[in-house]
Amino acid sequence: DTEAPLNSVSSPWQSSYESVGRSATPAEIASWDIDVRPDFTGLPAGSGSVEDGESLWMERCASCHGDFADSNKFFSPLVSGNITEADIAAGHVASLNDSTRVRTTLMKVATVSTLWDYINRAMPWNAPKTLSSDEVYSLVAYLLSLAYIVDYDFVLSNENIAEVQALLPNRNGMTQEHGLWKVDGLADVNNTDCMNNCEQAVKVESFIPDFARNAHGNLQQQMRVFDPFQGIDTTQSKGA
Amino acid sequence: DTEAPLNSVSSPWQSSYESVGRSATPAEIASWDIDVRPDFTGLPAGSGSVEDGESLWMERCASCHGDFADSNKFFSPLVSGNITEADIAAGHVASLNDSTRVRTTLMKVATVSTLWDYINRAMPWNAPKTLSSDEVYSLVAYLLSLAYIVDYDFVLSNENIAEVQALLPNRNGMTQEHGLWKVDGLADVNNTDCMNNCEQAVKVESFIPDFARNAHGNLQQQMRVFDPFQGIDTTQSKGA
Amino acid sequence: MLMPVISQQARAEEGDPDILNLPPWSKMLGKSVASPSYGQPSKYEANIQRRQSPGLTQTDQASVSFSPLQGMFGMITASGLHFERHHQGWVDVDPRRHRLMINGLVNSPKVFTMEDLMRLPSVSRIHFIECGANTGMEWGNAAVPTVQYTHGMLSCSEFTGVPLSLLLEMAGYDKAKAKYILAEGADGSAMTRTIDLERALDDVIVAYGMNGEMLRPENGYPLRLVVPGVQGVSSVKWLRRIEVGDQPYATKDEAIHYIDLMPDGQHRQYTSIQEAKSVITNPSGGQRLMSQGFYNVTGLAWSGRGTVKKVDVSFDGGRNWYTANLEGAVLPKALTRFNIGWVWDGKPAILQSRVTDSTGYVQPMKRQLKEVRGSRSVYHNNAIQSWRVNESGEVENVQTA
Amino acid sequence: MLMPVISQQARAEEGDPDILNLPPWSKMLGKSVASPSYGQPSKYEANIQRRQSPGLTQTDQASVSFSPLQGMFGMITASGLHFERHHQGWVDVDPRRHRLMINGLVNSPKVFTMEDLMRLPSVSRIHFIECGANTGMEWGNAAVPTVQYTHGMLSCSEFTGVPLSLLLEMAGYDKAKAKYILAEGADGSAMTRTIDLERALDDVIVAYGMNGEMLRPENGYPLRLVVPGVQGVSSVKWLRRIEVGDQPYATKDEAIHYIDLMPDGQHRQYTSIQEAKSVITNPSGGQRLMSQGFYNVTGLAWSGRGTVKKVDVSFDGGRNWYTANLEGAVLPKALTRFNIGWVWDGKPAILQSRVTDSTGYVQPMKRQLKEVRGSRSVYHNNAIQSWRVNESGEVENVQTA
Ligand code: HEC
Ligand code: HEC
Ligand SMILES: [Ca+2]
Ligand SMILES: [Ca+2]
Ligand SMILES: [Ca+2]
Ligand SMILES: [Ca+2]
Ligand SMILES: [Ca+2]
Ligand SMILES: [Ca+2]
Ligand SMILES: [Co+2]
Ligand SMILES: [Co+2]
Repeated sequence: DTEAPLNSVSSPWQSSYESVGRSATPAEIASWDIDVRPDFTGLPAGSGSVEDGESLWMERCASCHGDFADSNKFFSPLVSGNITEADIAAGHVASLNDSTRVRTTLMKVATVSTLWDYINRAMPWNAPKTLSSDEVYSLVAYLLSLAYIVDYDFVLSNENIAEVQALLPNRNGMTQEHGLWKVDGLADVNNTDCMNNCEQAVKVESFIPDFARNAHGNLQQQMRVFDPFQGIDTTQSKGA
Repeated sequence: DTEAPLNSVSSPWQSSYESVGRSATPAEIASWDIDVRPDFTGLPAGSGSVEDGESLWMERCASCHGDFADSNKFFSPLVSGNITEADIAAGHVASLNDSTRVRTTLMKVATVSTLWDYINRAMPWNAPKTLSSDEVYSLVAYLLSLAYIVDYDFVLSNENIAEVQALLPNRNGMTQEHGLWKVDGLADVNNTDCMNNCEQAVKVESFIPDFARNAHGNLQQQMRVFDPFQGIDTTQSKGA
Repeated sequence: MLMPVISQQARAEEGDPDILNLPPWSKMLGKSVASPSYGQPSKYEANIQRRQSPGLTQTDQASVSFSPLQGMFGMITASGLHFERHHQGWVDVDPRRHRLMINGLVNSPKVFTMEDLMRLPSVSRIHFIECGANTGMEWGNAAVPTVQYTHGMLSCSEFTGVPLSLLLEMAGYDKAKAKYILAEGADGSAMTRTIDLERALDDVIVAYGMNGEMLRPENGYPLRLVVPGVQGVSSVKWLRRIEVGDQPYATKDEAIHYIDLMPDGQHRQYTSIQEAKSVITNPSGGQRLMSQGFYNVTGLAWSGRGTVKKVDVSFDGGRNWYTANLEGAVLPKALTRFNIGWVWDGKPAILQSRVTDSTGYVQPMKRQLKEVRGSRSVYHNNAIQSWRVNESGEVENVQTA
Repeated sequence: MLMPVISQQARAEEGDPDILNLPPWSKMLGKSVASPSYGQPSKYEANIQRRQSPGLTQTDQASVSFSPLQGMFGMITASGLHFERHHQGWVDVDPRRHRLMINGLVNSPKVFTMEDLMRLPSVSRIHFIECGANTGMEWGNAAVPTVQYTHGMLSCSEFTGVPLSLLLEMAGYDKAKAKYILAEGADGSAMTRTIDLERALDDVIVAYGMNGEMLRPENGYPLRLVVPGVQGVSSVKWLRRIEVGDQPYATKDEAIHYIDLMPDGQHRQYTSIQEAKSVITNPSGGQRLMSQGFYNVTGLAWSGRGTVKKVDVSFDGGRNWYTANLEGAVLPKALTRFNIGWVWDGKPAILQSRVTDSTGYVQPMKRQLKEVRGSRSVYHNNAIQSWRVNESGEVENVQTA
């Protein structure tokens, strides 16, 4: 859209850069090409049981995510019981509509590949990329079992993972019908640039709660020491 | 020329800034308005002898500039004997044309106010703005005497400084006839943007001398550690 | 009671002691050049730094540090104040060991060293980076006290690097099949994001330079993607790999996060563009106007779809609007600084800014945004920000109905 | 012998060990956000810093530190790498005690605190600052080894501040009599320079902001003048006073220095404009091309009289020229980054760049400059720079006949 990244130039050497860099070897690609797509492209063959997943989880994951993946000490809960059989049938988690409920990973995720891919690339958080493929299968299986998507005796593998995808509670929960992906997509919210007498009654409906006044520390120490707008000493109460 | 510093805007408050800041008091202006112009506007009344200047010089200036202001330990010499009586008569220092001679302050300066103003505002270097007006008069007088512009028994004052100006050896040595002051001034050097077969014989006439290769330190340590253009190890001799 | 401003204190009869008595720095020899050889801000600027929002994240490595917009100027972000968002901490990559791989639907998969990349044709352009979650804490209510926390996941830098289009051409991407690319980082999180091929071929930069020097470690040293106009997470840091594909990848940060919960319970996925947005940075929450009279009201505006066309400012909560000055060069997908004069009469006031971009899009009011998207989104809150000035001159973060 | 490039070393049969064995940063948890809270460059960038030129000056406080142009990108100078030129050292001014006075031919002499100045309408613009003595060591012969020392008294920043014209209006300058202003610093040297009133009313900024934060102490914190297009010494640092007058002031740094000795023995005084100039920053002196093949040749161009219109590059010492790309926004009195592709065939080559500005002025060859101005000037050397690449790939600073 904006400006062409390269201008037209007069140098005869301009496009002679093909020799820079080199071909990647198959072993190199194998070492780095770890992504797993929703259609399971990239998924290595292998398998892992819920049972193995459980013991691995206790060893390598539970300290941060809790024994049942329901802790929010390090991160919001991965699983927490807000998923119903009706959700699994519909492919849409109804409790996402309930603003009083915490939204867990398993409530939101629409593609099981996402879990496999992410655990494989990034977990455990303090030692990423140390799990074998089979270990990743077993951990995904364990998480699925905690959310009652599979039974305790389930063994997840590259062969049956597509069947599990078909059970994922929020598998129909995503839409890509919006104008925010493509540069020329259509905006969904509109305003006008009215200049005069635009709002009839201006009413403040939300203030920062008093307890939050000093919750980010003394704001006076977060502003320049000289300034037409000096920082408020929030260790003092309002208007003091 | 370029862009107006302020756009036209629609705010009714745009130019209501007159109240910002405040008037300076006479005492404040007196404290800071220290500049002395070539026409001696700004020069305080007072006087100082060469003799007083000499002892003050020894005390406060000689350590850096040398007893006769001819040292270049801290700075190029202020005075060094390249000024002739003919120069004083002509108002133009001929030896400035001699590229083998060092160009001293007193050879170049065209306005005696410049010396007064500068010593008053900035010297001694490590304790600026500690001299009285009379002390500045005496120091200027001493420098003038070192360059044989005034005699040893001279007393410089606001009353006779204009006469000294008329003796300044390089008083006619400046020209303002050039295009580099005004934005729309005319350039004095021209080139063309010839694109092909422009130079017939390309000859290198000046290389960095070999002794200067490592004179700025090892250049390898002044370039990025990874780069298509790596730094040369100049502790090694050329081409090694 | 209003605290007196310094210029009033200084109005002694004879004059200001700081003028009448020369300050020490006017009477001394100062410090040497190149000390320090890499310069630092004045010690009097120590309050202006990046900060976390307590309680926002449970860890310090999967967290955010916000830029102190209330203390910044112009459109360029000093690199030392560039906001941070990491998912698994920032890493100190050895540039001599760093590689970029291009694989997938390409004729010839490629590997580049940093030297290789720096040999290639490069571009330099100024762009903003805004986290998709910027202002996310404010979807429901006014929640955080200053513009640092409401809008500080925002920065703008001059980036230098190789156009991604060039690298894709060199690898010979499959012009018939290719539809998407995946960008992947070399840090622990191996951050991955899907990018539309059309966008990848447009103005995306594989960048190593930022504001005249190499990227800072927290910002992806020695290599990051810069995807102009799009939520910051796509501008993958410590970039190690680009894969060309024919389907989106639905990785964790585009399938579990950076999705927008709509009122009907569906999540919008692949919401990417940072739509036009603006905010007044001075005065702003946590500041106090020290006296009545004239002030320069200043702020930032930007649009992920193009350039800023106009910024209007209101002082009465959106009833009446005045068009502000736009400073300097107004560049595509870059921050634009605006300024407008205002006289505070000591009465309560509500300050707002509203940008119109080159597509004609006008920054929405919060209620307009909520009407369409509800209130449980986290990302893409580009609503008009309100700052309320009360009688004592204190400025507070508020939301109007 | 050419040293092998890293990418060739890495061509093992199976692959590069740095790809086959994951680096530590891919397998660990990284560091926290806001540590440090004010960011710093990578430890691998330690070679890129400001340096003095040994022997150029007798003291460290009346001296210069040069910007490492050979390691920089784009047009913005990272503030930590901004060149320095002090005459009496840099000082750490307490901004709460700093004042600006306007006096002389004005209706109402004025005093402003920093708070006052920051209340006023402000502008933000990107401009270069070049010392009048930049490249001065090269008037006679090739003298210094790298572009840091030949051209490093040069920087470009986004400045924010009050238009000087506004302050002059507020003080009510005498429209009939006023012809010049004097700008004065608050440091020991109380640096003073005369500026033409016409220019002072044009685009001069009384600046406090630089690249998004306050000025750095070495660059005049908290206040400096920015006189775009003019030798840097006019952009008085630690600015404390502006006097309006009807005659030039002939202060030390415009009557004893910053004057140009012409062949006839006269000195040109008040030579102020930095005329159009350009330099290739990579490759440049002290670097070595590690192998034959394609390179991005890059550099900077600027003009004190307006904008860069075109930059031509020669690889054969000025016989044939090719027009380079100009990057990003091309702004008035700002640096402009140029790039051009080149294939080195292993033979000796002489690289040059030549800028044409918006007035049609073409950067001169050294001999053209000398024909008019002789060889004993110090200031305003804007001649075409030559870098010679020899068979071993070493690049040297040379001057052609
Ligand atoms: C040392 C703490 C720690 C350990 C151990 C750990 N995790 Fe995590 N985990 C985290 C944090 C923190 C995040 C969030 C990272 C982010 O913000 O991107 C996370 C995120 C996740 C997520 C993504 C959740 C979402 O909604 O984005 C999954 C799935 C996960 N962890 C699974 C595991 C598994 C499986 C293990 C063991 C193999 C494990 N974790 C070990 C701390 C930990
Ligand atoms: C501690 C060292 C030191 C002392 C003491 C000192 N000077 Fe200087 N002087 C310098 C330096 C260094 C410069 C150059 C400053 C610059 O580069 O702007 C200088 C510059 C000058 C100049 C300007 C010369 C020119 O050509 O620009 C004059 C005149 C001068 N000094 C006079 C004096 C007098 C009179 C005194 C005593 C009252 C004095 N100096 C004491 C170090 C000193
Ligand atoms: Ca893949
Ligand atoms: Ca005066
Ligand atoms: Ca996240
Ligand atoms: Ca403008
Ligand atoms: Ca000097
Ligand atoms: Ca361009
Ligand atoms: Co983010
Ligand atoms: Co200078």
